[in-house]
Order: sequence, then C-alpha cells, then structure tokens
Amino acid sequence: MGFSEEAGLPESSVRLLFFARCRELAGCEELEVPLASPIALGELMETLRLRVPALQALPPGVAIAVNRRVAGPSRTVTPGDEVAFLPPVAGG
Amino acid sequence: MGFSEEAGLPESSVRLLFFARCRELAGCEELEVPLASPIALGELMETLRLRVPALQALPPGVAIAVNRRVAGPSRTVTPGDEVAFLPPVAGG
Amino acid sequence: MPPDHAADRNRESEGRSSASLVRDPIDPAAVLARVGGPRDGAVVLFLGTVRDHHDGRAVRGLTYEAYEEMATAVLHELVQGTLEGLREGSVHAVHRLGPLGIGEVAVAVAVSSPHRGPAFEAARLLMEELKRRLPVWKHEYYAEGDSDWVAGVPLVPDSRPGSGK
Amino acid sequence: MPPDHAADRNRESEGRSSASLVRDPIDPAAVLARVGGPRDGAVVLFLGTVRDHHDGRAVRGLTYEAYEEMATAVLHELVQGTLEGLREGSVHAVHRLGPLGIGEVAVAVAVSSPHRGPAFEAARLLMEELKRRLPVWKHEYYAEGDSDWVAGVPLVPDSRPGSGK
Repeated sequence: MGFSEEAGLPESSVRLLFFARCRELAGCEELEVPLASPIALGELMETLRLRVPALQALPPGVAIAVNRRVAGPSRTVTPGDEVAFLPPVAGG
Repeated sequence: MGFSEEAGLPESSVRLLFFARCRELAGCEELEVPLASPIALGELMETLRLRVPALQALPPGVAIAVNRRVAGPSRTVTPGDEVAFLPPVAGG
Repeated sequence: MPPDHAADRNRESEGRSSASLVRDPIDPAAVLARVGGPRDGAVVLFLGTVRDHHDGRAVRGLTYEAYEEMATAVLHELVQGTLEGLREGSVHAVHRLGPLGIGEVAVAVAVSSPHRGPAFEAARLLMEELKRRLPVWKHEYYAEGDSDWVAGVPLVPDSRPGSGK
Repeated sequence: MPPDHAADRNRESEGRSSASLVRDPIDPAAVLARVGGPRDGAVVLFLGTVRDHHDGRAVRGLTYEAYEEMATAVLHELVQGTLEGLREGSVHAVHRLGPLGIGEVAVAVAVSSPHRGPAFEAARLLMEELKRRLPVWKHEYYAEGDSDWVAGVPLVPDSRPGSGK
C-alpha cells in the first residue's frame, strides 16, 4: 500500500509511535530513529532497547504494529515504516 | 381479579370474542351465550359447537383464553367470564 | 457530579420495566429514552420493521390486530419477567397496531444493563417470547392485490400465576 | 408503491457498511439512519455507555485515546467482515474519542438484516471483535480525584490480508 510514501519520512529512518501508557512511559508521542536497511522487527527491538530508554521496560501485553498492522518479531521493518507501541486495548 | 364485574355482563351468560381468522369465520367479533352455572371449558365447547355454527370448524392451532389467559379443556368457565378464540399469533 | 449519590439513587430505582401497544408510529429515540441509567454500560435496541416481501411474495403493507386487553397484560408480564432475569437494568417494549407501510417499525424492544452480554441475551429472549405469547395477528396485503393472515404460532396454555384459577 | 422495483433497487445496493471515529456526541437516531432497507425486517442497535462505576470504584468520566489511522482501518474492516458474514443487510459502527461524561455513548453498532437472529448475532460478534481489535484506550477519572488507564486486552498479531507483507 506504499505507506512509507504517505508518511513522507526520509527513507533512512523509522517512525516510532507511542500510545496511552506507552506514551506516558516514553515521555513522548513519537520518535524517529535511523534505519539504513530492512531488518526483522525482533532484531530492531533488540537494537532499540539499547538506544531508547523508554523501550527497556515495556509494560506486559504491549503489541507492536508495523504500518498499522499488529506484527510478530519476524516481520520485516523497512526504512520509512511506522512502528507503533500499543498497550492492551480498552475500546467500546 | 373480578373480571366478570368489569365486563358488566349478566351473570347468566359468557361473552365469546373472536380474533383475526376466527373473527372472519364467526362473522362477528363478539357473541353472548347463556350459561347458568360453572362448566369445564371442554364441556362448554361441546355445547357451543351444537349451537354456534361458527365453532363447528375452528381452524387448526386455535387457542382459547378464559379471562385473558390461555386455558385447557379442564379450566372452569363461570357465568360472566370472557372466552376468546385466538388463532396462531404473528406479532413482532 | 456526585457519582456515589447518583449510584444510590439508581440502585433505588432498579426494577424499571414498561410496555405499551400504540397506533401511532414508534419513535426509536423515545424507546431508547425509556431505558438506561448511570449504572448501565450497555443498551440494546431491537426494531422489527415491515419487510417488502414474505414467503417469496411482494408485500405492500400490513395491518396488526390484537386482543388488546390480553396483549397489554402479556407484554407487561414479559418485560417484568425480562427485568427479573436481568436483575439490574431496565426494559421497555412497544408493539404497534393498525395499518403499517413497508419499513415502518412494528415492534421495538430496548434493554439496558451494566454489561452487554446480559443486555443482548435479554433483548433477544424477550423478542422470542413476545412472538410466541403476544395475542397479535398480522394481515398482509400483497402487491398482486390480494391479502391474507400470516401463518403464526399456536398459543400454548398459560403458566402464569393465576391462570389456573 | 411498486415493491418489485423497490426490491430490485435494494438488491443492487446490498453490501452496505460504514464506520467512523468521532469526537462529537453520538446520536443513536443518526446511527439507525445508516442501516435498514425494505428487505430488512430486523434492526439491532447496541450502545456502549459510560458507567458511573468500574471495579468497585466511582467513576466521574473518562477519555478515549486512539491510534486513529489504524483504528479507522480496523473499524472499516470489522464492519465489512460483519456484512460479509450477514450476506444481506447493512452494518454501521462508530466509536467516540476524547472526553466523555457518565451516560454518554462511547460506541454504537447497528445491524440490519432480513431476519432477527442474524442481526442479533452480527451486532454481538461485531462488539466482541471491536473490543479485541480496535486500538483504543480508556483513561478513567475517579471520584476520589485520581485517574488511570483501564486494564485492557492485548492485541494479537494481525491475520488480515497484507499483514505479512
């Protein structure tokens, strides 16, 4: 669906989004982190945990969405993607 | 609940009510028939069939309510009661 | 906004049920206004509307006839029984009589409850009971010009208190 | 009133579903207006309203936060999936965001269908799915003055088409 074009990010980074309790823990709604080439989401998380303090202690049950779809650790993240941290949901 | 008083009928008859297809078959909404003393509904029906042509061929599935409650043949009908002929229902 | 006092008031007014037969159009907003409260997190509204077809025949309208005194009593008993099953919340039901056009609301049932599961269950069961027990008959008018009574469900002897008197 | 032509038009417009996230109050009548049609005999409306209590604590209001772009996409997929399950009828869902007071409508789901069984089932399943899948969070404000995020349901990896790209 060409999401990275819509987002208009430089193609050498990913955008991290934080919601609800994750937003409070991160202390911000959004972070841009450099990413030179495609990487598995699990691997990206390992890297990020070393560089972003907010990601060292995610609350239990947090899901990660890549380009607005919940993804597992094997999902490939490409420069320009949007990676969102979603605590357990409580709509309705 | 003193229904016979509400209905204001003479205490020597019962009121027959006909609805929907029963009303069309009976050719009227209401009939008053004499009743001198309490009688089982089943017995009353036998008597009525001889005297009221409309009741000789009730359509299948017709229920009979005595004083607004569906009743079986053993239900006692007392002078002043309201006896209603109710074809299968189709509300809602 | 003192929610503890509001909750107390609502606890006192638990046990709300109402029902009616009407000849004017049913307004869903007015039906919804009869249910709900600060302790209720769920409202389920069911509307039964007049379809333009039945058993493969094009329908242009219908008329509901009722044994009004009995239907009113039965409807009140049904909503009261529904509310007792719910324990907490409120229930309202209304059935229309007389002539109705396609798309018009024939019956409306609304249930509110603290949680959605019981509200869905109660609204659905109330509709099932209403269709089985309400002395109401439907006369359909077909596009071809003829009309007929809709085949229904035979009423069964009443198990309500007082029915065996 | 030519019902055969009306039926044809309705058959063509089958497959109607719609969804939205809103910040203004939800009007149940407007939600109902999005569903129904001459072939539908049943409409089920569910309203989720803000309760004055939760887990034994008095609540004075709440705020919904959403991952809006994703929530909009998920909600559209849910109503579309519900409609496909129904085959005939229409589906509408709307979720409110931002601050809400006690008794206000947080979510509304409406389903119309030729018959009531499928309409009840579809509305209920849609609500279950919505609660499991919509990226929306609830922050409650308590009577005592404090506030907290409501414990929710962990999202599970997505099985929608395209999620494994």
